[in-house]
Amino acid sequence: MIAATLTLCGLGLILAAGVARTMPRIWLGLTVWAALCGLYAALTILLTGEAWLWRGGFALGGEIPFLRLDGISALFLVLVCVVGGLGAVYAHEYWSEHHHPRSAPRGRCWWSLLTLSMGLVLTCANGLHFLFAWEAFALSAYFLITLENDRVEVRKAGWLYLAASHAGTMALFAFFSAMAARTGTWELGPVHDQTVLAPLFWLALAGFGVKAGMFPLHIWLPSAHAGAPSHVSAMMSAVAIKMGVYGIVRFSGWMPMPESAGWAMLAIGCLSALLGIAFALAQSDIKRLLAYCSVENIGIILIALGLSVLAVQHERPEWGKAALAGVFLHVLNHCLFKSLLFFGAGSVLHATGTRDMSRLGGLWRTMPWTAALFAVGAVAVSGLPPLNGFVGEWAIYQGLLRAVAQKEAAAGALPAVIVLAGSGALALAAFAKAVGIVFLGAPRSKPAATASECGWLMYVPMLLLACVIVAIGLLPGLFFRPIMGVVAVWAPQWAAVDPLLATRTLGGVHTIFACVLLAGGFLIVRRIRTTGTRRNLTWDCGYAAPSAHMQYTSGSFAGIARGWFAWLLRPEIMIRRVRGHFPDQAMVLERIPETVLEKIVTPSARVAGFVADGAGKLQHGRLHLYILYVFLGVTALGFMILLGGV
Amino acid sequence: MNDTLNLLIGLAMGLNLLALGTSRLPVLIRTVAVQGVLLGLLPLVLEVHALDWRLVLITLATVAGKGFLIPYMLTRAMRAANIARELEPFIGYIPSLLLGAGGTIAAVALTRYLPLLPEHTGNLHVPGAMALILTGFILLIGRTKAISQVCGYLILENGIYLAGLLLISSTPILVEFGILLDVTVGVFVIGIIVDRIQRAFDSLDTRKLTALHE
Amino acid sequence: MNAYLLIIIPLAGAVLAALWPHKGTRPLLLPAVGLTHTLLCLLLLVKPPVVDPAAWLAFDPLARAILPGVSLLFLICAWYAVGYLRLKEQDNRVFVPALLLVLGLLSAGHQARHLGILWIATEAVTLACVPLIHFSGTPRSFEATWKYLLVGGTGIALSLLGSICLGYASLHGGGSGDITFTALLAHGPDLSRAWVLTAWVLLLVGYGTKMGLAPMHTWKPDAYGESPGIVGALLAGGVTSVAFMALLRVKSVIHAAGVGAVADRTLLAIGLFSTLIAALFLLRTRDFKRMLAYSSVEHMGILCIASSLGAPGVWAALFHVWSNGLTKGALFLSAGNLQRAADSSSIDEVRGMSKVLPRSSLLLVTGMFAITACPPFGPFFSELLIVRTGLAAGQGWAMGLFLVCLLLAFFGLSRIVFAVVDGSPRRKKTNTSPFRESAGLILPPIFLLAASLWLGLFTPDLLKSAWSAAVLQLFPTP
Amino acid sequence: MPIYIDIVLRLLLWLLLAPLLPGVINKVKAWVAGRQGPPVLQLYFDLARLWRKGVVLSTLASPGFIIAPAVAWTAVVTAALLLPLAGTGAAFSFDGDVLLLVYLLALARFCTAWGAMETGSAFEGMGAAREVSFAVLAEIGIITAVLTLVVQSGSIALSSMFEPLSGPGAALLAVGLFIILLAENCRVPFDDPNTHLELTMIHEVMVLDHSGPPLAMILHGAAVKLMLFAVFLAQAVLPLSELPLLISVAALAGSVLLITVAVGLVESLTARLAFKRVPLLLTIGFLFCLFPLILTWMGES
Repeated sequence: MIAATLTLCGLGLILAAGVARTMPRIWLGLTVWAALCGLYAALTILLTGEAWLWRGGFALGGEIPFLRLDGISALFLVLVCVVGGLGAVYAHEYWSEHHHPRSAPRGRCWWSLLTLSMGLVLTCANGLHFLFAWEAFALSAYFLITLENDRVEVRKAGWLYLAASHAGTMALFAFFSAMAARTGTWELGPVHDQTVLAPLFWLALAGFGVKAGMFPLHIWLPSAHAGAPSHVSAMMSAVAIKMGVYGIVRFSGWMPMPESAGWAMLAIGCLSALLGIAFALAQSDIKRLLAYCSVENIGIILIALGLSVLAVQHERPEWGKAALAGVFLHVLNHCLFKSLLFFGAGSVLHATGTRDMSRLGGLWRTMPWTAALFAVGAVAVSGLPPLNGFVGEWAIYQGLLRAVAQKEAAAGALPAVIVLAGSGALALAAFAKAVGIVFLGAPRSKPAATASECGWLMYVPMLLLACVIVAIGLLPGLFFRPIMGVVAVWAPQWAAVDPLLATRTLGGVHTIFACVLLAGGFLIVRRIRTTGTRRNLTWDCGYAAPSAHMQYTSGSFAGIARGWFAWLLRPEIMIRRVRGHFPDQAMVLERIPETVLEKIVTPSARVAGFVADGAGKLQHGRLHLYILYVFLGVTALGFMILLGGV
Repeated sequence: MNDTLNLLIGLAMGLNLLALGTSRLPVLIRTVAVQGVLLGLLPLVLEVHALDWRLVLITLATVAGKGFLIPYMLTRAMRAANIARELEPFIGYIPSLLLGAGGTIAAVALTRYLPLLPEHTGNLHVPGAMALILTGFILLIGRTKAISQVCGYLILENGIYLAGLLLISSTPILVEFGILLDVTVGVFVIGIIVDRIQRAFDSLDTRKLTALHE
Repeated sequence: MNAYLLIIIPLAGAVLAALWPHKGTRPLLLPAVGLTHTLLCLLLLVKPPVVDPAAWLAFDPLARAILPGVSLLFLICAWYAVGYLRLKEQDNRVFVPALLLVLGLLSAGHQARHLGILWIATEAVTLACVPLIHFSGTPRSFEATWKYLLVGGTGIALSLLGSICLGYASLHGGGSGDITFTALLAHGPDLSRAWVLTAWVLLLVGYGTKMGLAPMHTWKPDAYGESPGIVGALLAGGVTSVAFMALLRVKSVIHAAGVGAVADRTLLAIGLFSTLIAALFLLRTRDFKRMLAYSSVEHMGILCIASSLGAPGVWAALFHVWSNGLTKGALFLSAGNLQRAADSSSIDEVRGMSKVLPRSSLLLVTGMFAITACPPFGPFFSELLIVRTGLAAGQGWAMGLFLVCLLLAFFGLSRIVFAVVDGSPRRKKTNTSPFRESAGLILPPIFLLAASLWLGLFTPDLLKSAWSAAVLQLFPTP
Repeated sequence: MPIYIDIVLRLLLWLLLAPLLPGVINKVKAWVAGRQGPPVLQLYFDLARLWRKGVVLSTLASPGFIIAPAVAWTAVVTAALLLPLAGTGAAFSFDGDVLLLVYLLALARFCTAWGAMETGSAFEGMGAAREVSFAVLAEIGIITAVLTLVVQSGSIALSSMFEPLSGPGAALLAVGLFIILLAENCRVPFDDPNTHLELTMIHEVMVLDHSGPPLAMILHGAAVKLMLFAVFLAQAVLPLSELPLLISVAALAGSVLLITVAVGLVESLTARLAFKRVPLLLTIGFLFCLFPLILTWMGES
């Protein structure tokens, strides 16, 4: 049954890729159909809890194909299918033939391939084929990011992504070949007994970490996610970086861990969470803000995963399981609200043509659907009850707090809790800013004033996502059961222990809260009906003529917190002050550089460039020196042999 | 121990110094030619007790090729380009000489590490070959006129030929001929290209040939 | 006998081509001869002949492991050449015979089992390539040829000296001076170590010059950059493979002489050095044909690294010879198309080719990904196998450096290729006639890429067995 | 006693008692200033009047402008219900409910900020920015206090978490929490509830444009929040859970009253802090919560 649905899914995607260029409608149908098939298969696995294995009868690249779909991969497959399907629907209007005659066909084709390759990454249980799928995934993502490759910044972002991703792939080359060299087979599976493999985990962490966008390795992420078309950004941010997480989760579950792995992941997680959200808060480009927020969420996931690894070392299922459940739930949650948010940002971009928040504002009037749905996403991503974001973080917090309560892994857990709290509050600030600046208040520019709501093809996907978000928030118990199944796949030795997460009570409280909310809302609205309302200018302490330019901008909103992180963000601000009695226009331009990239990576790349220049000088075109090189070659080798001692 | 042999090789090595020292291309070419003839005669001296037709053949071929054919071509090219002197070489004449001398000494010193067969012990084969090869390299590296470089290449070949004489008794004639043929053709081709370059750039100064670089 | 046929047929073809009266139809001889040659090769590949150990020229396992690939490459290049020469107004009375000559001498070089013959063939190939390189007849091409000739000549001279030293070493063990590899292998242990090592250094440098190992690679970018695409493909895929084959044969003797460890160390060193240098050059160069040359240097380095890893490494190296040859061929041919359409090969002048020549650009991009070890093309498998072998052999650091070099090379290659392909095309000069992507210029590279793909995904057992046999010939006692 | 009656009773308790606290504070301030001051029940009258009044909406405001206060109010009240009252325990209690409490308060903050951004007024945007930024430090402080309690009690449910620390730890924690209380409830020295017009306002400036019932909800919610913090502080430092039920409740009430008076005193004796200093004081509060955490950790293990 599973085999059948998965085959259907694969075939559907391949066909879709085939017809993508010419028949958009059929492509849409096929992609959605494939997504549904994949979703069905994944959900079956998640609910029944048993894995699906398949071995091919033929060799591909000298290896027998071996597919495995177990709880973990099924969970991630859910993400792929959800965003793969909804994104296709969204793109059908957002990146339509009419607006992008050149790139739309390509886009559809690569979309199907990307979805397919990610599905393969999740199912391949043979190192060689895993690398196939991994590269296919990386490349199709590249071509999606560079759909608008006539724009220079898009090309730059794309190349940066490609370079970073290839660096990661090289680490994976080393990782998988070392595994194969040590274990003698390309096939992947639990290898806990071979402790000699433990150091290899660092390679995996580096290789997958680049894709996951964990902090020092995230340099490619903001520009790529911001530059790509929004449905692609959604796919990248909600699903693609999760492939990196998948890799880390997968192999941390299968391999013997180095002693310090857990601590390292905790540390990296804290770093990513705090600094990621700090960057996000400072951005004034809404899509860059969302991109950096992904770095933060990856950090949260890593914190929890690191704690679970520690739990394995301490043999403490009661907090390990809580944290691990948090990992998987947060993976799912982040996928949901981040794709929702990127879709929302996309329709804003679609309607106003700008991503710069300080040119937006007051969009709720013209785009009520987008505004409301984006708000839901914002509340969820800030981890506020009663939505799914809180449920996930709640589980992670529980893992941490229990560790603290048992006075274990303190060095990791205590700072992690504080970092989580801080980043949570910063996330709230960031998204209060995003919603407030973009959708509330008065329009700051003409396009913002004259924007128009996106069509149903664009907001229905958002609506569906929002529904799931609310559902997880109100009925966490329902979703925790399968999640626990996934946890059991990662740590079978813990299957017996019940972490006693009070999810049902939490769900109950959430529901009561929601009911009271509805009641209260209803009450006050009726009350106001009776008392009556008057509309008037914003009072604004009596200022007579408030104008849109007097509003707080994204820069000023983030000012305080940005000041705290100035050591890292290094904002570049250009001010033209007001002068004279009848001053001409004043202005403030500010730019938040990607510090790691511009202050660390680029300079070191420049150094490499110098070295390359030096090397290039050797190719000066003067023949007699070329012959000298030959002579030197002889002497050098001769010395090598003489010194080699024979 | 074979005195005539060593005498000839010694002469060849002396010619090296002349080749390194001179700035006049005709002299250089003639030096190379003489050196070629000297080395060409070696087989006769070497295998004097077992003189047979194949040795004569090789000798004739070598002498003809190295002594007359190639020098003639080079002279023609030189005339066509009407240059007679190697001006501002990359490595000056005195340094070249010193290098050459030092190289020769080093060569003699180094050969002690290479075990020789009884029949070659005491002969100047290996040191001579090394010295010639070094000289060839010095000319190739140190001169800027195409013709001088070709001469350097020829001296290099001479050195290899000298080394090859170690095997003359054991390697089959066919191989010898093949090798000879290749070398000759190779130099022919070089000659042709020199000619073409002379036409394309109407000069034989290789410093002009630096259009291709990074 | 067949072994000789492989050599004679092309040579006869060359003579015929030289005498052929009509310019327009002369190129057709290329695919004709190439096809016969390839068929013969395949026949021998399927039914390996019994080899007389004393033979000087024979289709022995080693030749069987590589020659068919070279022949295939030649066939496809010949196919491309027909379409290519049709567009050219220059006379091809020299070009076509020279190509066939190269094929014949390549076959000779691959099959040579005698030190002297091997040298003669290699030198002859070098000379036969000269007219190919200055085919376009521009001053730049003459400069390239001059450098190719002198650097290559010096290298080849050194390899002759090396051969002599090896021969002399064989005389020590009471050898009769028989310098067929069989004989040398036979009394390997008696060879005089000092002479053997001297020989190894000289041969490594000499044949390394032909392969284009750094620092003897200097002729490569000039020659590849100035010569037509086909010639580049043949040099990179065929001529280098002869030199590599020579190194392998010699190396087996060195192993037999008991100093294999030293040889491996030097090979690994020079291989890593070449890969590193090539990667650095790739970061800098601004010309997409010179880029291919440096990429070729890099892959020669990879071959050396691989063959320094013992028997399994050599197996991987043979695999890589095939995958690299085919993929590089595709790159050269598509790059040739772009170059002729834009009549320049510098990324300062060539932009947005995806809008001018969509197919060739697509091929170039695909080929770029293929050559930088992106699955599922051939190089991915061979290089992954090399890394795995290296790690299994405990060369962790070397492999790390190797991967870093691959990464740098990828940066360089992708930078240049995307600069050429993306963006908006420059105004073309009016006088040049618009260049059409005819099937004859597009299908051959597609075919090569397909071959590389097929080689990677479904490596035929026939080839695997051929490579294993070759490894067995090189290392009789594993 | 069935659960829903329990819930209703607690709800009434919180809703009815909360508005007393601001009254008390004002009274204290009046006494210290030697004035007679408004009656203690003043807030009740205000709320009643506001509830009857009509609403003036900014032309820019969306329906969210009215919904947000409702959400905020609900969040605060729900949070209050999670908090145990001395011996009587809490309405609902489960592992990790403390996090729900903290995040419900965060939700309330989000809504207030939302309401502020609705009006497009420079003042209110400023207030929102400051509120959400300073809340970062406050929230870190709160979570640290919670960690201290967790370490102390070994439990992560509010109902069993309040096992006060001994001597110095308790004192430090008390100071820390008190500072955070002042900050979170926008009292002097962080903020001045008496004026709305100064550029240094944080919380009060966010509600400039609210009127009528929504404003009533905001004021009442603020009162509940104040009481919530007071109760939390009291239970965190005083060993109430050991005492018998009635006494403990009485003690709790007494201590809450005491805290309120203390707030009043601080308010009348100190001036408002220079705006730049606010983060500094908050950090000090955080440190005051951090030391007891370290103390307990060292002491216990």
